[in-house]
Amino acid sequence: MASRDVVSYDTPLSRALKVLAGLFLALYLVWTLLPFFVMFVSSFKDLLEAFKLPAVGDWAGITVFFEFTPTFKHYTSLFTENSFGTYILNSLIAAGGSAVISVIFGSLAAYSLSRVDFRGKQDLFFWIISTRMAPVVAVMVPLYAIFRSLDLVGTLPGLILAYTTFNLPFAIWILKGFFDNVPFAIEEAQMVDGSTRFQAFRSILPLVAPGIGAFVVLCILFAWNDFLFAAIIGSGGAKTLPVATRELVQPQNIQWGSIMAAGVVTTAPMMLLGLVIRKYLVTGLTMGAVKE
Amino acid sequence: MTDVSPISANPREVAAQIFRARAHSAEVEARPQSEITNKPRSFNPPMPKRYYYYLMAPAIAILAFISLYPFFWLIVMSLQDVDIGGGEWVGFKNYVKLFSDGRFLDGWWLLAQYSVMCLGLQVGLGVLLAVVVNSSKYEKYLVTALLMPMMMAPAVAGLLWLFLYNGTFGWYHWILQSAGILDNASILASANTAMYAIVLVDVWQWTPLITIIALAGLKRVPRDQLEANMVDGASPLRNFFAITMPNLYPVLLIAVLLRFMDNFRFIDSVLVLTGGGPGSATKILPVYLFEVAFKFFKLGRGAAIALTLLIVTIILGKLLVRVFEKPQNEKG
Amino acid sequence: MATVTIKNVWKYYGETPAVKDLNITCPDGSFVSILGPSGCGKSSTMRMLAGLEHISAGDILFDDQRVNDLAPKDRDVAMVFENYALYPHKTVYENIANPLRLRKASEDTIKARVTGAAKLLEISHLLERRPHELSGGQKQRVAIGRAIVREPKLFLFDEPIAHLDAKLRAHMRGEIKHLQRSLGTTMIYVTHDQLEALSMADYIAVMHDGELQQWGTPAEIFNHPVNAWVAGFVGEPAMNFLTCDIKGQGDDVLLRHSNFEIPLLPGQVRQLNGAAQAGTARMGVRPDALSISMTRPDEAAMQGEIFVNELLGGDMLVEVQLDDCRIRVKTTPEFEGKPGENCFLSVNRDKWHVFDAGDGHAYF
Amino acid sequence: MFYRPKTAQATRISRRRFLELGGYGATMLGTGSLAVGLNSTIMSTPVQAASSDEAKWKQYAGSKLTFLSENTPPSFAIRDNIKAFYDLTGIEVEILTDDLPVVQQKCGIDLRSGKSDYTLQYVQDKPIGSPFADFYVDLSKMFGDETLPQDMEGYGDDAWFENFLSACGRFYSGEKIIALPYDAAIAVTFFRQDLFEKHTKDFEAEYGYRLEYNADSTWKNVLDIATFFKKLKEGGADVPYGYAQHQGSFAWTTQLDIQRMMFAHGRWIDFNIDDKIGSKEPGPTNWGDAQSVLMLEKFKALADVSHPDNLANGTLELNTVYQSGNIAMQVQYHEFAASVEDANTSVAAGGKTAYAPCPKGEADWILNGGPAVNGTNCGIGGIGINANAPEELQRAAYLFAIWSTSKNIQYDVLKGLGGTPTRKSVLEIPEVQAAQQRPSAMPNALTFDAVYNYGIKDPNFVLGPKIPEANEYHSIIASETQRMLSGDMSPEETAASLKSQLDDLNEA
Repeated sequence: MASRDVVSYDTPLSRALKVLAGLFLALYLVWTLLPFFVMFVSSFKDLLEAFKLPAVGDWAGITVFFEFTPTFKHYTSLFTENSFGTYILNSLIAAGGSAVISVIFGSLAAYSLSRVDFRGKQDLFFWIISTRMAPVVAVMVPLYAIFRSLDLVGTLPGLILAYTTFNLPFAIWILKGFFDNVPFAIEEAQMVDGSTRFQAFRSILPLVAPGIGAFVVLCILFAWNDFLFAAIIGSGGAKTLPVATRELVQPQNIQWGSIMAAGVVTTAPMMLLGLVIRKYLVTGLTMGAVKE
Repeated sequence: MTDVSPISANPREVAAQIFRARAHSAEVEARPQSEITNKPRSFNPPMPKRYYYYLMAPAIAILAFISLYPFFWLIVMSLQDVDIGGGEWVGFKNYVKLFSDGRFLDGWWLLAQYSVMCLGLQVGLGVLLAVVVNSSKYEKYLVTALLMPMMMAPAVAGLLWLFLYNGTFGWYHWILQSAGILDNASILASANTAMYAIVLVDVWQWTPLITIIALAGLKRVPRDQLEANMVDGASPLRNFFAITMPNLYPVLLIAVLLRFMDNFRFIDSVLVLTGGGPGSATKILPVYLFEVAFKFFKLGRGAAIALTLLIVTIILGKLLVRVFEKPQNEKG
Repeated sequence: MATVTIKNVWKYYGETPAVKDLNITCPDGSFVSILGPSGCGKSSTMRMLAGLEHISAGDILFDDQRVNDLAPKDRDVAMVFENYALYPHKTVYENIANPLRLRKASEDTIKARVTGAAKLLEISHLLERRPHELSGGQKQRVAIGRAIVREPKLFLFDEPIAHLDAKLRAHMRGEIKHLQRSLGTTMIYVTHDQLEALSMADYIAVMHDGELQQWGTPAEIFNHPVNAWVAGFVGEPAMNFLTCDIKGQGDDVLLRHSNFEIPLLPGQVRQLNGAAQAGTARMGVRPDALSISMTRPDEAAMQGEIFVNELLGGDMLVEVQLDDCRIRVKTTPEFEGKPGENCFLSVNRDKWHVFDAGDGHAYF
Repeated sequence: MFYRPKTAQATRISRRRFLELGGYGATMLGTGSLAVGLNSTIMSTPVQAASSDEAKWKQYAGSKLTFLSENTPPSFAIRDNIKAFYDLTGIEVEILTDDLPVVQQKCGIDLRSGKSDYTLQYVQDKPIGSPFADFYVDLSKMFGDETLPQDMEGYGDDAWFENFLSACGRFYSGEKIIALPYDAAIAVTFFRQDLFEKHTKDFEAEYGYRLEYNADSTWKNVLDIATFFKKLKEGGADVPYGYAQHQGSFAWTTQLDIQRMMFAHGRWIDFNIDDKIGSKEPGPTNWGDAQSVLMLEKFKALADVSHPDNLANGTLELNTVYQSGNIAMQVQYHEFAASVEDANTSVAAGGKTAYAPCPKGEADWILNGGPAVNGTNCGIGGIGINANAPEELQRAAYLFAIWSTSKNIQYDVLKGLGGTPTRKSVLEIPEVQAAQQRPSAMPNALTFDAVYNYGIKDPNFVLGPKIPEANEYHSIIASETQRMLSGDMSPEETAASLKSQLDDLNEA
């Protein structure tokens, strides 16, 4: 038995460091959360209210930020004047579709890669992962040309396939690590007990199911937040939320209220999802290199 | 990384429970631990190999279609003066021209600057933050709060910061001005500061990634090493640099490589914030590539630029994979 | 070198006490072993001595200095960890040199000390290697090297040889003991292995459930355990316990079991001091204080049935079914009884013990 | 979905798309049915020259067209009115609107890959017209086609305001017309007359003339005004900056910003080509000559006294700065008047703003000879037809093109969300005449004097180089100019760098 932390003794230095650490943490939290706060509050402000700023250096004037009459009109206009309903649906279908496809095919491939050895496996594996790491713009140039000739540009299936370029390798890579951690002996034991190969495979599914579920969510997150593919491949028929938000920058007026409202609409669902799969985030975001 | 961590341990533990529940486990448990591996023993595979290949095939086919095929297209295009419909062969002209193209070389130079600045700040802040958070009672809540920026679409983050940086009504602009850091012009309005502006947004959004990676690393710093060093006579600060940091290096290296590649991959926020300007102060290579390919429609030249970008990424990727695999080799 | 005094020390983890009102004084230069099963508070005690845990209540003194609030680096102790805790990114040389470097010793001193320690531990040829290239025994020597290179006031060894294989463990026992003797530094050695404690220590502190059970020399602990728990924990194979009635019969006091009735020796009657007259008690006897034969040697002998024979090299352990309990007896390999056969046991009454049936304290 | 009328000639339905996907193994996606096709459908009922007008309008009833446009007021207004077109023709038109860079991207991709997802396209003169001119239908062949309805006013240069037809319709040859003027944004000067009046005494004391702005004001006056305001502001007075440029990230408005000043001084242009028609081989550029260096110097001087966010503000952001009262004067596209005059979004509304032509050249700054003019440029958005589309589809699209540019529709658009008439006749409507005075029901009309009586007329009107490499040209000009403004390069270096890069670009 031992305490949670390595022991520390009170010295003037450690006290000073503690104060500094608290200060740093507070400042960092302000810097990291303030944008969200501004976004949220501004989405309820009329244009001229959003333009109000105190004089430079007038720190007390910061209360101006709260001087406004809340209006919900930016949110309603997203759905009446713009078709954010459709864009949300597009985002959902594109992100969800690619996530499901990636995880289904990805888990089959990952399972096989985890259970069988063959020559060139490492190279195959590296190819898979490098697909995921390729710069989006670099991939876009030829992909666009190809999708173009297949009439996939501007369609949801096109966008789903485009998202699969980064979600599928991600799923294979990370799920392989996942299957690697399930002892093969479980399946062997099952087979010794008399089950078929497939039944044996099914027996380990409960072990990996939570992880697979989490990576579906992660794939959705990556796809949902994408902008470049959506702007180029999805342009036209498959406009997603980030693109629609960007397009609120209108020539006549930059509709900051609506942009902030759209930002809230785009970001809030992902934050909730992020909380749900919080445990798997580190693993997912580091490509499985770091586990929490 | 080398230790069996909770996530990876999870299936194992569940598996172990299943074992215990099974009566016939004697045979399995009799085997030394090292033999209970994840791989089938090479003799007598329980399923013909070809079935595994069948399972792999769809994923590999999709990947080939959306990655390999485009890659060859890219090479072909880079040797052509190309329209979308087709083009004429020009050999290596596209490549030769690149090296007299100041914007291309600047693009690399700016990309390097951008990446180094982003990473320097992210690693510094991220590790510091991880240490502070790690010793806090409220770690769980803090981490949740810190994760928020990462959940935001980079394009939306770009717009949000555009709003905050705005010289007329942006609150960050006001704060910077009031604090005397910025004189008059908005941070985006000067070629000298625009780079910092896009770096700051990247730092805002991705420092938490380094933090959670470092946090995971901190949890795995062997406690007895820290304590041994304390007994040996180290002060807490000394202990941090002598034991904690060396133990963090491998995870941090992974974090750095990942972020490096992401800086190559994602330009959403830069496109939204500056589009490469003012002048070409923030025209990092991927932004220039985007311009060449989708504004000037010089797909051939674009393909050539894309290939150079890909090659560097692949080299970085190789490095990353090597880091991934290293701990296992050195284990024990 | 120092006398270590632990005075009324308590350690709490949250609401749970891990060490309860501990009092120990380790004489200067002695080799003290803290013995107990896992969770008994022995490691917490050691960590408090090292300064790796805060002390919840009470005082720890090195000589006359109260060290409660001193950081480990200021206590001048050296510690060997169960998992060795070597620095994987440093060479063996640097590992051993670490405490000296942290104390800003000169390069010459460091070199002299490290090579000296390495020579003593016979690891001179390993100095340029890194920990992951070493075997378990070698790592362990490096860990010890790191401890002895500095001549501290106090050595703290936390189960240092628990992870070695049996043969190496036996070898290291001797080496560590020799080392301590030659350095003459006070050493506190934590272990759960009673054999280590008995074979190495000058004094043993037996702990159980956070409380000190007994303090004494190995012989005292082995021959005169203060309670049934210590008696059961110390000694291998473990002591046999039988619940008996105590019955006075004239001047004699008999220990009565369904299988036998044996009178206590006169001195023992006195030690019993009437406390447990006409009650129940637990009789304890080590397997080597019993003798077994196939024929009844005398009236007092117990009669049982051989359950199983275990040959332990030079000895044989026979497990005998005695009514509803089993008793183990140590005998020679020449013993010819077979499982299922009847046999007789007689007890060396000089070496038996009687414990209180309630709190388990020893009458003798 | 499965019913296919007999009159259907060519269909590009989602089923074919679906099969193609299937052929490539993509059917496994199982979502093929979700494909949101940008399909155009054509159905025709043949007509004769002698048929009634109604029959001619109705000949493609049941067809479906797609129009990709910039997200400007006319497109929104027409979208609101689209039922009128359906009632007239029976053709369904889907209007997609996007940011101009996105429109440009999508058009380029559609045209150059031989597709016709967007039958009708917004042909913004330089960004879209110049690079893609060859991919649009020559409309002049349809003018006078008796099997098509025709606009009563015709399509000659006389029907439109001066220069409009050339700007958006003629590329590299005087014969072909590839687009009809649909929308226009013309640069005029917006200024805060309230502030000018307030500070005129101080200004006069320092500069010796009144703080006024009119058609004869020169770029030197603008520099004086900007300097004056900046000084006041730095002295702590509660005044806005005097001026600001369009040097943000929209490359071609950045180019237009400097072009106005260049052209004002001796009608300087980048290449020795016909400015109205352009050239595929423009030859060596004029950048690097003494005039261009002087202009860059002046441009930099102006930037130095302008609003400090010069390099972050594109056209849109600049207008926000003006709306929020942070600058006293801007050269801006006239269509922004509507937002400036809206009291809900602007502090410069309600008569505080006055409109005048772009600044004139300063005689002393002309080195090359030539006149001083009110150099004015514009973006003329034409409506053009994708030549990749089948002929019948082109003809159906033509119906929409002439309808959407007709007098009545333009008037409706002007009344609705604001916009810019391109037909002269619209301006003659009494309501439009009346709207040019305050209080105005159509705020954009307040600018019409500056627009139609000065800006678009020769010799003030400048179009800028129509060259195939227009987009890269804009990008180069923008980034080099901005580098100069940031102090990275001197005007001489900038001019030289532009010269070498542009000549390299055009292989001249």
